[in-house]
Amino acid sequence: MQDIVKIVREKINPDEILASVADDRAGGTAVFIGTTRNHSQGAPVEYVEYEAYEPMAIGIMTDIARTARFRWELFGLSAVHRVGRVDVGEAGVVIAVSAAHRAGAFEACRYLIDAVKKDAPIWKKEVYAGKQTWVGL
Amino acid sequence: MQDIVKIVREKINPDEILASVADDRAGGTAVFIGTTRNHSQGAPVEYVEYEAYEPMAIGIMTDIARTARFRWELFGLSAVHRVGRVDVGEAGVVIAVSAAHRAGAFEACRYLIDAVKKDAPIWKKEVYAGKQTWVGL
Amino acid sequence: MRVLVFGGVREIVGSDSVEVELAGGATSEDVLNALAAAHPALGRWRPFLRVAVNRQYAPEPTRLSPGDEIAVIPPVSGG
Amino acid sequence: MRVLVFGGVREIVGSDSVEVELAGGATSEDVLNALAAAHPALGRWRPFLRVAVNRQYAPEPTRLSPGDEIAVIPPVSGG
Repeated sequence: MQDIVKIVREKINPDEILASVADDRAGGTAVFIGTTRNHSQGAPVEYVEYEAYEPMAIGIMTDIARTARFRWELFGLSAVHRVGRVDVGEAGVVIAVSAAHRAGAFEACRYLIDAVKKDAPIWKKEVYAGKQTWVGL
Repeated sequence: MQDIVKIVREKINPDEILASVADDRAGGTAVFIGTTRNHSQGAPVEYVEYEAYEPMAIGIMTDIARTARFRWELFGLSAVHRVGRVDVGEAGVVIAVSAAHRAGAFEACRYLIDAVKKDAPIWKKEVYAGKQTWVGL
Repeated sequence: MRVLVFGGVREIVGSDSVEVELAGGATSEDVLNALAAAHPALGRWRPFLRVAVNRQYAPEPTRLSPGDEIAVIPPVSGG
Repeated sequence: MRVLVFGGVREIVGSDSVEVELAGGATSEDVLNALAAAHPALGRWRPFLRVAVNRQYAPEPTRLSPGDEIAVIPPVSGG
């Protein structure tokens, strides 16, 4: 099964992502969904806006995915990041992996989201009432 | 938000479970789905059959859920185990939690599935071509 | 006393509950011993069986009271 | 040389790419220095900026070649 790595503008459908990692050999599937919180730094957030350097983000995420698949012998792997406006409660990122057992699935899923957050050239701007902040810069 | 702890006979719908833990305060949602593998101990599995001591299983899972919610300050928590026949690729158990950040979500989800597997009075029989084995006994 | 049984134990016993004769003051351990005596096929599983009293794992031995809900819990394998 | 910029840097610069004058043999570090010189508001971010060359993080300093795709990468915050 191929790794699925995508940057999308539209809402992410977790059901589709789950279906994309289904595999009859798998005993465990772990999923992480990162959603826009209704507050940050003590202030109410209206929405966030993600921006990506898309071709590089896809390249970095593809490398990360390859590493995880090899290290945890994954069956299915899907990593999808959304860009543009993401409202409170909506998913900005969904990562799903299927593996023989739960330990590998959990570890791989955690590794993937940590590595994507650390290295993928994607930026989040939090929009508050009348104020905007790029997280990190 | 109340913990959701259930034992069901019908197919588990992961979308419903995800919706049940959605919370505008949450930044991270972690989900684990345990599925029937097409082989075990080197032999092809046809399906598995789960049996539960239901009132006790609900009691134990409720205690585990309460512990996790308190320890990781969870917003949403859903733990659903299926009983009866579960075919290859279908989910026998789904655990989902939402938390402020990803670390808590991952740790709580892992704790929950580990504790359910260790303590909930639920039994799995693997059915192979012409052979059946209760896992553990 | 009526004892609930599950999984592999249920299949060996051939029913989802069994009547076990116990003297007054019997404990959870007596339940397992009586069951193993009545069903020799359970012998090798005896060390792995636990007893739940009123839907809670009972430290062994636990003194039983009339009206208690007693269950024999083979090694669990959910999840 | 044309340099792609993103996020907070893009907003400070006011465009998603900028033309940066570089001498022959320039490096990724020269890109950051030239950009910071042209946009003083970037000064305090300078230590946190990285350069990507051809869509890969470039160890600093990396010698640039004509035709390279150069991008300035502010601290990332995806996920």
